[in-house]
Amino acid sequence: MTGIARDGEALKGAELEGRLDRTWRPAPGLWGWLTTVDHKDIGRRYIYTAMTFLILGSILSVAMRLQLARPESGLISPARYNQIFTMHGTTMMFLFAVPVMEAAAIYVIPLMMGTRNIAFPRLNAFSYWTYLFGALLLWVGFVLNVGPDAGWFMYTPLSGPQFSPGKRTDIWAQMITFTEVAGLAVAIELTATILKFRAPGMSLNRMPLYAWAILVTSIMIILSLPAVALCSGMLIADRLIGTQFFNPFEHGDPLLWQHLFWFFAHPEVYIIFLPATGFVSQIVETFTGRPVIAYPAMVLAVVATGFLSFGVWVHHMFATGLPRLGYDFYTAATMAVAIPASIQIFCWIATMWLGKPRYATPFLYVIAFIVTFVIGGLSGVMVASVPLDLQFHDTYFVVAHFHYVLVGGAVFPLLGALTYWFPKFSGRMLSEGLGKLAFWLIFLGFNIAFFPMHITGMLGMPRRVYTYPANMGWDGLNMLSSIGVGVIVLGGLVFLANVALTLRRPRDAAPNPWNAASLEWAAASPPPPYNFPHVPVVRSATPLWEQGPLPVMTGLRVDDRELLITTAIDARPDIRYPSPEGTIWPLLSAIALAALFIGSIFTPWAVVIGLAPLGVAFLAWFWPKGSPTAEPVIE
Amino acid sequence: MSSRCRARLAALAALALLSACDREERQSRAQPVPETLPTPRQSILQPGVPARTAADPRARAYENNSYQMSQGQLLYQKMNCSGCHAHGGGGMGPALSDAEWRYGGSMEEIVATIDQGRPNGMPSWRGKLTEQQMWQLAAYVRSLSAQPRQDVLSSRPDAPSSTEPATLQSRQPVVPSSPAGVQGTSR
Amino acid sequence: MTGGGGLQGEQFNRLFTLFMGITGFFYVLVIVGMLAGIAIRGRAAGTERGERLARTALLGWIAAVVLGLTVLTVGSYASERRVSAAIPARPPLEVQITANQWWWDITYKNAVPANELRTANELHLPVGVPVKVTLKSNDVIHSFWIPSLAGKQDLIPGRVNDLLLLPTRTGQFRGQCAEFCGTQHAHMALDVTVEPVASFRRWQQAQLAPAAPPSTPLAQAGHDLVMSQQCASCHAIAGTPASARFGPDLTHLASRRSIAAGTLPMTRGHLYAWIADPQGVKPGNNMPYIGFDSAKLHAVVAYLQGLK
Amino acid sequence: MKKQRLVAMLAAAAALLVISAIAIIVVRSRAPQPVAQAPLTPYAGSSGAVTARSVGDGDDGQWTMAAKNFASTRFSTATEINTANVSRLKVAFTFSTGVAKGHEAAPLVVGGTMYIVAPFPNNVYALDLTKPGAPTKWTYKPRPLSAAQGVACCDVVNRGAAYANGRIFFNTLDNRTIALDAATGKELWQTKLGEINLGETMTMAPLVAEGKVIVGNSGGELGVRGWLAALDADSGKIAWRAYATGPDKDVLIGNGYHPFYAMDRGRDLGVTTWPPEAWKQGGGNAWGWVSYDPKTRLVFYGTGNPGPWNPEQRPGDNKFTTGVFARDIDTGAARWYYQTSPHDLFDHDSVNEQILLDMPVKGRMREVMVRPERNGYFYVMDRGTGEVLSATPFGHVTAYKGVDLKSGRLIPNPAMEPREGQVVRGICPSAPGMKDWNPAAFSPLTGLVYIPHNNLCMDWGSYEASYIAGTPYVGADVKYYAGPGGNRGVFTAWDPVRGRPVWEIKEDLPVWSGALTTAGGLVFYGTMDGWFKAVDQRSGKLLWQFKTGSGIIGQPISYRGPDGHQYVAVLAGVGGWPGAIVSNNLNTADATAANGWGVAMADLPQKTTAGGMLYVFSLSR
Repeated sequence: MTGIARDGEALKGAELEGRLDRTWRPAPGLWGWLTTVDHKDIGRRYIYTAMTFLILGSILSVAMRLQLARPESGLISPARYNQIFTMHGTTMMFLFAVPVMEAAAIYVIPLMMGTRNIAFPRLNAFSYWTYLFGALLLWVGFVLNVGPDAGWFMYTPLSGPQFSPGKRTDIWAQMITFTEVAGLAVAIELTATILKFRAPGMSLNRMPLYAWAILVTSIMIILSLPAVALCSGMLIADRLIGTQFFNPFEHGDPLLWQHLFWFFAHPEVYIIFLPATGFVSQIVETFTGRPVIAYPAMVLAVVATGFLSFGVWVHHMFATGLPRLGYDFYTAATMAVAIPASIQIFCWIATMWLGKPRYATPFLYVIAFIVTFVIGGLSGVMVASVPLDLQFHDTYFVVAHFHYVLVGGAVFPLLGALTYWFPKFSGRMLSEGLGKLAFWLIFLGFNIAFFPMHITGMLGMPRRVYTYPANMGWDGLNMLSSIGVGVIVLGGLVFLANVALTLRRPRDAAPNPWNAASLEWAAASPPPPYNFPHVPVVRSATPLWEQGPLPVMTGLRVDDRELLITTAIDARPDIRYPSPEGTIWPLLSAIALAALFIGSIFTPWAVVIGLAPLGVAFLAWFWPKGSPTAEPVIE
Repeated sequence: MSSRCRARLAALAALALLSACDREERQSRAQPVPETLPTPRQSILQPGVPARTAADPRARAYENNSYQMSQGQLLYQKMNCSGCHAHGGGGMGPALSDAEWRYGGSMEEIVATIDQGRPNGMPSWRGKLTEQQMWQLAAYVRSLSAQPRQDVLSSRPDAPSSTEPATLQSRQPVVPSSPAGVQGTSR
Repeated sequence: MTGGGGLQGEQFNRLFTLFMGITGFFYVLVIVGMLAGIAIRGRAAGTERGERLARTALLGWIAAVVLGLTVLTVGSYASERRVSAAIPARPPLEVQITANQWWWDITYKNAVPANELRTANELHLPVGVPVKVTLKSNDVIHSFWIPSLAGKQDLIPGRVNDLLLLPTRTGQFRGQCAEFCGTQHAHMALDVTVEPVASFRRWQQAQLAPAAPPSTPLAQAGHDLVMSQQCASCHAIAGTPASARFGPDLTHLASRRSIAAGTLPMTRGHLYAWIADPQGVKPGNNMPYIGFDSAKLHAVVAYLQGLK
Repeated sequence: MKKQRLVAMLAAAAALLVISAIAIIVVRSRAPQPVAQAPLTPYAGSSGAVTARSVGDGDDGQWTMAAKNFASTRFSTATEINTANVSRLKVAFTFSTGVAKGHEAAPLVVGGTMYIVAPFPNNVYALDLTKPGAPTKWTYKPRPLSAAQGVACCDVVNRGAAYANGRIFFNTLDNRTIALDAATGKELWQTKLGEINLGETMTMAPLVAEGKVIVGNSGGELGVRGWLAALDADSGKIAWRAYATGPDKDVLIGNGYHPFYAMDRGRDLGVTTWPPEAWKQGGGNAWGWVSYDPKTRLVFYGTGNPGPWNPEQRPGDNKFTTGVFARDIDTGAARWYYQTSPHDLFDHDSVNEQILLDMPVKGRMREVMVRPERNGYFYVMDRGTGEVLSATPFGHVTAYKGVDLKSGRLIPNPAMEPREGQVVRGICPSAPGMKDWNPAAFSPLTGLVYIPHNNLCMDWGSYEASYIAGTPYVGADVKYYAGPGGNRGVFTAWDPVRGRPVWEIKEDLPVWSGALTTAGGLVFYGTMDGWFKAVDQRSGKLLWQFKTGSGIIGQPISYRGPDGHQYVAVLAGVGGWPGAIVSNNLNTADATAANGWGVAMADLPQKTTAGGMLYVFSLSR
């Protein structure tokens, strides 16, 4: 075995780190930037991009609130407003919320699992580029006045060829295809990473709750995205080549779209929400100084939520005239979702009781999460009831409801998590003062903006209107909502300023500044390209709170990229597995794919012609390199 | 190049792009051109000679705008055009989806035909449709014979398809049968 | 709260109160529990007893949540069943509503077809009489919703839905499209009048009559314009040659409360505004700019105002 | 036995020859009247039905009205051309009309002159049969308005003229009825009866009886209110006009109105069975055939489809569309009415010919009319009362479940009822019906009715139609295609007494021509690809066929020429509703072209070309 260097007693400390750094560091300069397959680089990039779309989506919401601040306002034309609200929903759901949750996981999960890179790192790079091109397609289209304008839910036949002429909807539908490819790729990587790349000893019952949340989320993505892939594909076929999937005359069915879309889009809400519960669990654990109680109940709650989320999509369709017995089932199923959610809420609160809470900014976000998310959850219970939903459906009550669920339930934990992991990302601690100021502005602004919407909705104001008549009792409440959005924007600016100011300071964060228990805090802040000099070994659910130094395992190659694969349940060392080098082919493949997808908006022949460059790029990417295959662990 | 200069250039490029992409705009008001028809009111048609009418700037604007074309599609059905011309195949009126144009196939000529009517039965729609509607219709009529840019067209309306019926029975040639079993002529 | 004008509205109010009570209770429980947990810092921290207590409490909590949800689910079912039990499946009055981008086409069905009444954008209902609203769409999906009467039902092309209503209180209400239906979704409203049976019958009789003939020379000129110009290509006026169905029926236009599906109140000035510049008032709608000069505009408005 | 029969027939033929020779002489001096004759001797195995005895079979020398006689039998008593010698049939002469549209007319032959009405522009030609090659005697050009072509729903056809008292009566596409002097072609009078700007046209062949010219209008696809009018044959003044919709006084319903079924009774049904005002655009046009019974002085005719096609726009029975009227010829007052398709769902007009027969029904001879109806049922009705004696499908029907003889109502199949916004598939028969206008013929020799008809099904998608005067008012996109078996046309010999087919010939294309029966035991018909065929009345055996220059949709006739020999004549010239694919040069890529014929007729342009030509045949000598 000459020429093969492995870490161990003979090779440790600075020399090991130097050699590992040479092996794992991406190529320097622009080339390295384009070819990197490091999960941290890609995760960071993903987060930046997704946060950029959060900002863009928020700008759109400001535009909408300006228009809606006064009745019969002529600020924005209806055609433009319809584009704006469509872009807001689409950007927030497809370009921000789901990607950012995946992005955080791409960054954190390999660290938390104690491994050196994510599974399928080239696929990971490919996924990012695909996501980026899809997002750019949508936004360039919007800037060029070909933004979609039929709502982010794109109900047929409004989105069909007759009522949405031009390429607006095609751009939307192809953007979906891009994000589907990206999302499925990440879900597969994360599932594989969590199941096979865990540190030795991290059996499933010692896995952090965040990892559980991501595992369930990833499986949900794998199960639900094909539904939207199917329906957006059918929509494109209807629009481009004149198929009749959604033409009611030819026995196509507009409701088919709704079934397929919501079969994806309802789980999507949980795809956004479950990682957020993972954030909350990690933050609660760290800032109460004890593990979340009733670990099995928490895990079961996460799994149950994932499971139930596939049985509730029809509650978006209570007004479509489906059979009443079916409605009863979906009412019951939707009500049942409240049970696992309430279990999690209880466990977090009980953990606060049993622990010693510290009021750092991340913890404040958790408190805000509980205060707001529970409102959203309970209004969700209301809209599960058919008689109540038939009054609330498509009104501002529902707007309030899902913003409480998605902002309260996902964005607040996300902001908390960003603050929490910021030292890990950047090696610097965010300012607590500015952080708390931003928190209070966002929290108060959010409630000022969205709580009145419950009332406007109950007063009869429908959603998705570009304006509304005066004297309906909606004027003042709408003005209040608009003011609230202004306050949120202020808070957002403070948050950004905090980040900007912090990034100007030198790196000073310790590896584990919050005294957290999970493995990512065992790596340096920010982590080196190889994450850990030695593979850590885990003996409990809170490895960093154990006495003594973190036990490690040695024997991985340092002269070549090698990972340790462990068994799926008990995480016993199984095989050593080569991890690929950086390469340009994922980027080139993504470019070829983008050319195919974008070309297909204009002519179906693009699908045929575009296959050739894509095939070449894939061939180059997958060409066997003759590198050593996985070998079993000998020790 | 100074950064300011670069920014200006970028802004210019962006403006150029923006102006190029109005063809999906839902322009509910008519084009900002005086609303006059492109041809003299009396017909200048001559048998066998394609009528040359003055080019109208609106022709391209309407033909390249997918919204205007879809409004034309709506009017085509609502104004009963499809009653005579079917979905381009024709019936009481001539086919519109072939390459033959009795009275000219340019946007301007089609608008003139809609406006003035034609002697063999095409009624005059002057005063029944606005000029904007005639332009929209003309754009759609031209799309029936796939003349405008393909990316402006819609693939199909939400209507009964005009393609071959799904329930079409066998298309095998049928030989006339005679119950006595005799085929052909007895000469 | 705008519900309460009809049976569903009353049921809605009752059910909503139940939901508010139970969900409010749980919300207070959560918030108080959390604040207490924060305020009473680490009182039970680290003790075995605390852990055991918490696990027991978790079971109690689950039981309470399940109980609460069960009450709500059953309450919800019961409310629905009560509504369906109170309204016969084939009520005496049937109204067919066909949605178009962006207006409502309304037909009161009748066993004698000659007594079928067709109007647009204004719905009159007799109080205390169950009504079956049959819902169809000519283009995209719309949703029929009168907040005060509660209940919402989509109008889906290719399908026929229905909604049973029982108005219990007289009054004037506003209905509107609740499903995003394109450019002018915001301006697709429906004026609803719930009135005593007698006055409903009077309204019905008046609406069944053909349009009033023009009474002044100016109105006569307007009538001639409406019949000979673009108007008659899209609209129907009973008793005149205008019989097209692309736009709303105008037979008793002036008797309605608003113009263009609730966009403008029905006044002389608004009629001028609407006909002179429909795309300025309701951009993107299908009513074209005709370009009447002021004399013609006067005449047309004079005629339309006579269509009581 | 055989010999005896031959002798008898020869004797009869000789007698007929003498009679007709006398008739010809008479004709030259004064107008011929249908002569009631003793019925011919039927074949053994005849169904037992005979031509209405109050009308009789008429003479064989001439052809004075499109349907040959008031009973509409289209039976020529001439026997020179028969099953034995028909194979020697050769072209005697031809004549081009110079029009490339559909030629649906029957030529008329009176006193050695043949009269032809061509399609738009409706020129009338008189051909002198006494001279070799039949040169033109005179030509009359009515010069109808060009715009009329734009409102003719199904090609600019004309179904023929009528002759009486030395006059030729015919209709122009632009709604004029014109009377010409048969001898000189001089116009005697013309009466304008309708308005093309409202979509109205006239295509039907008039019927002249008792000094009245009976005419009706077309335009059911344009929301034209239908009517039947009687004009004074001498002056052209309108004697009466009976509308198909509206109040009773417009429909000429009074005290004498006694419909057989309760569903057709009531006050102002022409108003109350329609949504408000809809009857004004309600259709019900009498564009088809009229029969007349001199004994009861009743005119029989059917009314067309209600407008628009989309049935959901016109809830109610839509009286008095798609039904049969019996009216008093003097006053127009309705005697009875029977609605074949109440609340018509599929454009199943009721305008087809009524053949007046006397035939045994349940062992009793009854005076009946038989109607091979567009909706697929062969109706046998008592022509005195309007009672339906039987209604039997004569092809593949999925659209209906039958006719309830108790209430008289046609029972629609709920699965096939059109719904706005959704295509209904597999409706048989299609909108052109099991049989369209193209008339059947009756042979008293066999007692059978020979029906040229379709075997078509359709997909139907309806949507709300908007009425704009002078434009189509349909509200449905339809597509036709061949029914079971794949053949689009059928030629059926139908036994009206037993209610079953005796034989049928499957034709690839729809059979859109009329039929002709002769006493020679033959039945003639043409196909849309231009074959003119003679088959044996008893067996359906094809005995002779000839390929004409264009598809045949006209009505064949037979006459005895001035030379004493029998001739058979037919106009070739493809067109009409399905043939418009060729005559209007339509694009068959669109299945809905020509209101649904696009794909169904996609092969027609390869099989025939347009062009109007008269073909006259006689035995080669």
